[in-house]
Amino acid sequence: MTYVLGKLLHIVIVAGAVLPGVGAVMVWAERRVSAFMQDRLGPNRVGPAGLLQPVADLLKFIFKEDVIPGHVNKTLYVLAPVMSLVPALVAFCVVPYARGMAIADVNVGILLVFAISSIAVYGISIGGWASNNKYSLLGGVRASAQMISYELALGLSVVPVFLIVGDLNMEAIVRWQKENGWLVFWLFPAWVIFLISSYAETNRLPFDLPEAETELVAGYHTEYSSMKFALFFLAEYIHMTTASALSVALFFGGYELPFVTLPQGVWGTVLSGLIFFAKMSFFLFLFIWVRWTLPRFRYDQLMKLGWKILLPASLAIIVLTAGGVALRETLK
Amino acid sequence: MSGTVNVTVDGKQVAVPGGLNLIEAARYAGKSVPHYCYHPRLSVAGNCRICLVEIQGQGKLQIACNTRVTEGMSYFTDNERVRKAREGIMELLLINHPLDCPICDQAGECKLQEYAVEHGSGITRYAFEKVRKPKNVSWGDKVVFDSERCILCTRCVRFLDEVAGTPEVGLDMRGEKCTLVVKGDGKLTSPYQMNVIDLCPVGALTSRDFRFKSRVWFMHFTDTVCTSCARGCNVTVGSRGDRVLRMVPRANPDVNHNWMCDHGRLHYAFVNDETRLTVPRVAGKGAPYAAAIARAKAILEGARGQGILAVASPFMTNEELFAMKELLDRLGVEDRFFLKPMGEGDDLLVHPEKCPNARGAALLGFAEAAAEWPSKEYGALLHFAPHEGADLPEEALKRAKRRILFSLKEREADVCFPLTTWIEKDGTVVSAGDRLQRLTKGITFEPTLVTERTVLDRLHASLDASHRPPDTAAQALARLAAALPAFAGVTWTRIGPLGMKLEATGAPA
Amino acid sequence: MTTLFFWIFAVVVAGSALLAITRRNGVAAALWAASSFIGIAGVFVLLGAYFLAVVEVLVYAGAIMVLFLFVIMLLNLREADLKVVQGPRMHVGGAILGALFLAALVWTCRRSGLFDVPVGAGGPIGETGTVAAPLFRDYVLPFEIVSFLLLAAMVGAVLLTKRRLS
Amino acid sequence: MKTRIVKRPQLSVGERIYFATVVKGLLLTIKHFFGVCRDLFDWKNKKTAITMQYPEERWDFKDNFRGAPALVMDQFGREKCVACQMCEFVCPPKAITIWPAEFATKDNNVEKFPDRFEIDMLRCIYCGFCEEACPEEAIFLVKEAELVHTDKKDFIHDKGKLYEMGGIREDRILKWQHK
Repeated sequence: MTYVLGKLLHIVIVAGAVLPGVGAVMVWAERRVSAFMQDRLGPNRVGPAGLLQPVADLLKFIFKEDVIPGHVNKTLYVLAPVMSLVPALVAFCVVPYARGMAIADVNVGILLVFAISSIAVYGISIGGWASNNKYSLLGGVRASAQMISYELALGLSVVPVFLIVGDLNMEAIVRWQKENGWLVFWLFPAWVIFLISSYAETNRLPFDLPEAETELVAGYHTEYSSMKFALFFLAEYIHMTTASALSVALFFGGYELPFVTLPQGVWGTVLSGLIFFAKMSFFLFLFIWVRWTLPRFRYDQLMKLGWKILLPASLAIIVLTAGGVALRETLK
Repeated sequence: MSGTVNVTVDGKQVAVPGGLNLIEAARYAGKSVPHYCYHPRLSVAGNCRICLVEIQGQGKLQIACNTRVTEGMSYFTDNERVRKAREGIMELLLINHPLDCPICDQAGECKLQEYAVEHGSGITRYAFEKVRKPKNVSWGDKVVFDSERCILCTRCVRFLDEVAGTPEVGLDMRGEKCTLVVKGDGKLTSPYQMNVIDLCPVGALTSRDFRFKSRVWFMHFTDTVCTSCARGCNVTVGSRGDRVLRMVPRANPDVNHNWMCDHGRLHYAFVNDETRLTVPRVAGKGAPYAAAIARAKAILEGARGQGILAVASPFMTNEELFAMKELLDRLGVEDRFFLKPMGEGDDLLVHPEKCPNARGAALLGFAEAAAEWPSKEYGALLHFAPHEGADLPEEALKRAKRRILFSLKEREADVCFPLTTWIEKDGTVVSAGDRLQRLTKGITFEPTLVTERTVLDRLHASLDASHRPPDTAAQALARLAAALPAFAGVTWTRIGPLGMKLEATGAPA
Repeated sequence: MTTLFFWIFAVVVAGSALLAITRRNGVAAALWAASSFIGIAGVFVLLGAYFLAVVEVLVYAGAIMVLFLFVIMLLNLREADLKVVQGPRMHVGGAILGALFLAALVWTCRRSGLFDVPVGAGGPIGETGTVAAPLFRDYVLPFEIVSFLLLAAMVGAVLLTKRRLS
Repeated sequence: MKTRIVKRPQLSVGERIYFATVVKGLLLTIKHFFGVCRDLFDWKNKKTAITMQYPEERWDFKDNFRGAPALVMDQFGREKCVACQMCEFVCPPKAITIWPAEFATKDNNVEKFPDRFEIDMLRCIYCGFCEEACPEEAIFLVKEAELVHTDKKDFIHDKGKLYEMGGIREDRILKWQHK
C-alpha cells in the first residue's frame, strides 16, 4: 500500500508540478530566446526578467471565455485537448530523470514511450477533425500522416542502441553508458536521425506543418481558445521535454557524468537529477534555437525526407550496427 | 438699335442684335470679357477699366461696357495688348487690397480672386505700405462695409439710385482716400438694400445675417422660389448640413430680374427652427406615421355622417392640394376653405399676398375663407396650418369634435402631423400673374419627416386600397394636369427653371 | 486486484469492439477500435507480456488506426453515402460471416490445445526474447514468406492506384 | 522585352547534405542571441538589440514628423487661427469641424475667430494637409504621437486641447499688429 501511495505521489508531483512547470518556463524561454535571436527583448515586464509572464499567460487562459463553436462535434472537440495532453504526460513515466527515479521501471521502457507518444497524434487529428473547419482538418490530416512517417524513423533510430546495449530498460542503457561512454559517440548518425524525427514528432519547426500558420491559419487548433488551447500548447511543450529527456537518457549518458562518480544516497540522487535537468535544458534550448533558425519544410519535402532519407538511413545504421555487434561477439 | 449687325470678335464673325455693348456681343462669339463695374441691369459707369478691348482701327484700348457694336466692327478681347492691360489693371486694383480672403465671406465667389487667377500676373511690384481704410463698418443691421476691399465700382451706388429709388450711398474723398459713405446717420434704410451685397463683385459689402456662417464652397445650392409673398421671386438657396444658410436672388427677367426684397431674403429662420415638429403626435404623444395615419383614418371615417371641415393652406404646393382634393372627393367633403394672409405690398417686388400659392388653392377648388365661418358643427377638421399669418379662428377650431392638424410646431389636436417647409420638397406653385413655378427640394431637415403629399396619399390609400399615389412631384403634376383644365398641357420639364405662364386660366398677366 | 483489472479491460475490449462496428460515423468507429486495442494491450500487461502490449499499442493503435483515421478524414463520408452500403442485407450477411469466422477460430484454437494452457504458467511470455526467438529462429521461413506476401500485396496495391491515375 | 532564362542554381554536395548550412544558420542565430545577452549588461552601449524600452526610452521624432495636428499661438500668446475653414475643407477624412464667430468688440483689427475648433482624432489620418492649407500658419502637426484614451469622446480634441498641444510658435505674419 505504501508502495502504491508513494507511486501515486510521485506521479502527482511529476505530472502535476514538474512537467507543467517545465512547460511554463519553456513558454517564457521560447519568447525570450526567440526575441534575443531576432535582436529584440521579448517579455520583460511581468516580474523579474519577465519570469512571471507564464503566470500572466495562464491567468489569461483561465479567464478567457471558453468558446465552443456551434459547428463542431462537441464530444470530440472537448476530448481532443485531453487526448493530446494525457499521452504527453504518461510518456514521461519511464524516463529515469535521476538515479532510480523513473516512475515506471519497465523492461520495455523505451518502446512504451513510443507506444504512448504514438497515441498522442489522436488528440491533434481528432481536434482538427472535430473542429469542422477546413484548415483544422488539413492540420489534423497532416499531423497523422507526419506522425506515421516519422515514427518509423524514430523507432528504427533507437534500435542500434538496443543492439549495442542489449537491453530495452532505460536504467540499463544509462548504466551501460556510464561504463562505456556516451552512446552519441558510438551512434552519432542515429542520434541525428533521432533528433530530426523527434522534432517532427513534436510538431516543432521546421516540421510544424499541422499548425503552419502561413498556410492553415493555425492548423488543428484554429477553433480552440482559452484553456483548451492551453492544453494543446502544454502538450507540445511536454512532448518536447520527453523528447529531450530521451535524447539525454539514450545518447548522452542520462543522469550520470563521465569521469565523475556521484555519491550514494539522497545527495547523489539529487545531484543526478540536477545533472539530468541541465542536460535536458540544453536540448530544450536546442528545440527553440532550431525553431528560430530553420524555416518550415514544404509538405513534399517533409515526406521525402522521412521516407526516402531518414528511413533508409536508419535501416542502414541498424544493419551496420548489427554487423559491428556480431563482429564484437565473434571476436570475444 | 434694331436689326442685326455683323461684328468680328477675335477673328470670329458673328451677327448680333444692334445696340449691344461689346461685353454682351462677345458672348455671341463664346467669349467672356471680364468686368467689375458693368452690370446688365444698371447704368454704365466705366470706372473699373478691366473690360478694355482692342478695337481695330482705334489706337487706344476701349472699355467694352460703354462701347456699342457697329456694323463691320472688329475687336479683340484676348490679344497680347489686352492681356497686358488687364494684368496692369489687376495689379493696380490689388495694390491696396488687404488680402484677407481667409476671413472674407466673398472668397470663393469673388471676382477679384477669379480675375487675379485668370488675368493677373500673380505678383505685385508695390513694395510700400498699403493704404489703411476703415474696416468692419456697419451700414445698419443688414449690411457690413469693408472699405479696404472696395474697388469703387459704384454698383451699389447705382443700384440704390436707379432700382431701389433710395439714393443713400455715395463716394466721398478723392484719390487713395476715396471711399463709400452712407447719407445721414450712416445706416441704410432701403427694403432692398441687401441686393448690394450680391452686386458687390468683391467682399466689400457682406451680409450681417450670413456673416462668417459658412464658406461658399461648403454650401449646397438649390434653385427654387421664394415663398414669402405671391411674387415668387426666383432664388438660389445655400444650405450646409441640411440647414438653410442664405438666400440670394436668381435672375429671372419675367419675375424679379436680379433682385429680391430683404424680407424674402431673410425669410427662412422657421426652416432651421430646432423646435419644429419632426414626428407625428397622436393625442399629445409622439407616434410613428403609420399609427398617426391609422388614427386619422379612424377619425375621418367616424366623422362621415357628421360632416368634415377641410382647411387648406396657401403654402401648400399644387400637388399637395391635389392630393388633398382627391382625398376630400373620396370622403365627399364639401366644405373646403383656405386662409390667405395679407399684408403690405409695394411697386417693385413685394406682393400683398403673403403666401406663395393662394391662386393655386383657388384653382384647385378651395374657397377663400370668408370672415364668417359656416355655423355648422363638424365631426372632424382636417387643417393645414399656415406657416405664418392669421390662423383659423378659435371658434372654428372648436366647432369640430376631432381635429387633424398639420403644423410646423406641436399643437393641441387629436392627430398633429409635422409640416415640411418649401425647401424640403419638390412641387409647383402659382405665383402672381398666374405664373406656374417649380419648388425644388434642397435639404432634408430630419430623415424622419414625411412630406404632406405622401401623408395625404397614404391616408387616402388606407381608406381606399385602389388609390395608386404618384411617386414624384412630376408624376403628381402630370396627374393634376390631366384632371384640371386650368393646368392642361403642363409638365414638369415644360415649366423649366424659370417657370411658365398658365395660359388656360385666361387671367390677366 | 488482477481479476478486477482483467474484467475492466475485458469490458473495455468487448464494449469498444461492439461500439466500433455499430457506429455510423467512421471517425467514431475508428476511435472505438483504437480504444479496443488499448484494452487488449491492458490484458497483455496483466499477462506480463509487456512487449506484446507495447507493440499492440504502437502498431495497431498508434499506426494502423491512425492511417485508417487519415483515410476516413480524407474521404469525409456522409451519413447519406453510408446508407447505400449499409442495407439490411449487408447486416444479415455480415452477421453470418462473422459467426462463421468466430466458429472457425474457436475450433482451430480448441484443436491446437491453446485453451488448455493455463494463463501465466509458462513464465514470462511475450517478453522480447520469447517473442523474438521463435520468430527469427524456429519459424523464420514462414515469417519471411508472410513478409514477402505482404510486400507483394503492397506492390500490387501501389500499382493498382497508379493505373487508375493514368 | 528580352526573355532571360535564369538557371536554377545547382546545389553542391555539401549544400545538398545541408548539415554545414544548418550549422551555419544555428551559429548565426546564437550570435545574435549572445549579442543581446551582452547588451543586457551594458544597455547604454547596446550594439545588437534594437528594441527601445518604450515608456522609459523614447524616439526622438524629426522636425517634419507628422503627429497630431494642433493650433499654435504667436509669440504674444494671441490666437492665430481666423477660422477660414481651409483645413476643414481640405481635410480628406473630414476630421476637422470649425464653428466660426465674429468678435463682439471692434477694438482689434481681427474680425473672425474659431468659436469652437474640433479635430476628431479617430478620423484624422495625419496627412498634414491642414498644415499645408493654412494661410495663417496656425495649425501644425506636432510631435505628439501617443493618443490613448478610454473614452471615444476624449479623442475629439477641442480648442483648449489643441492650443495646449500646439503652444507658441514664432510668427511672421502678426496679423493682430497691423493690417
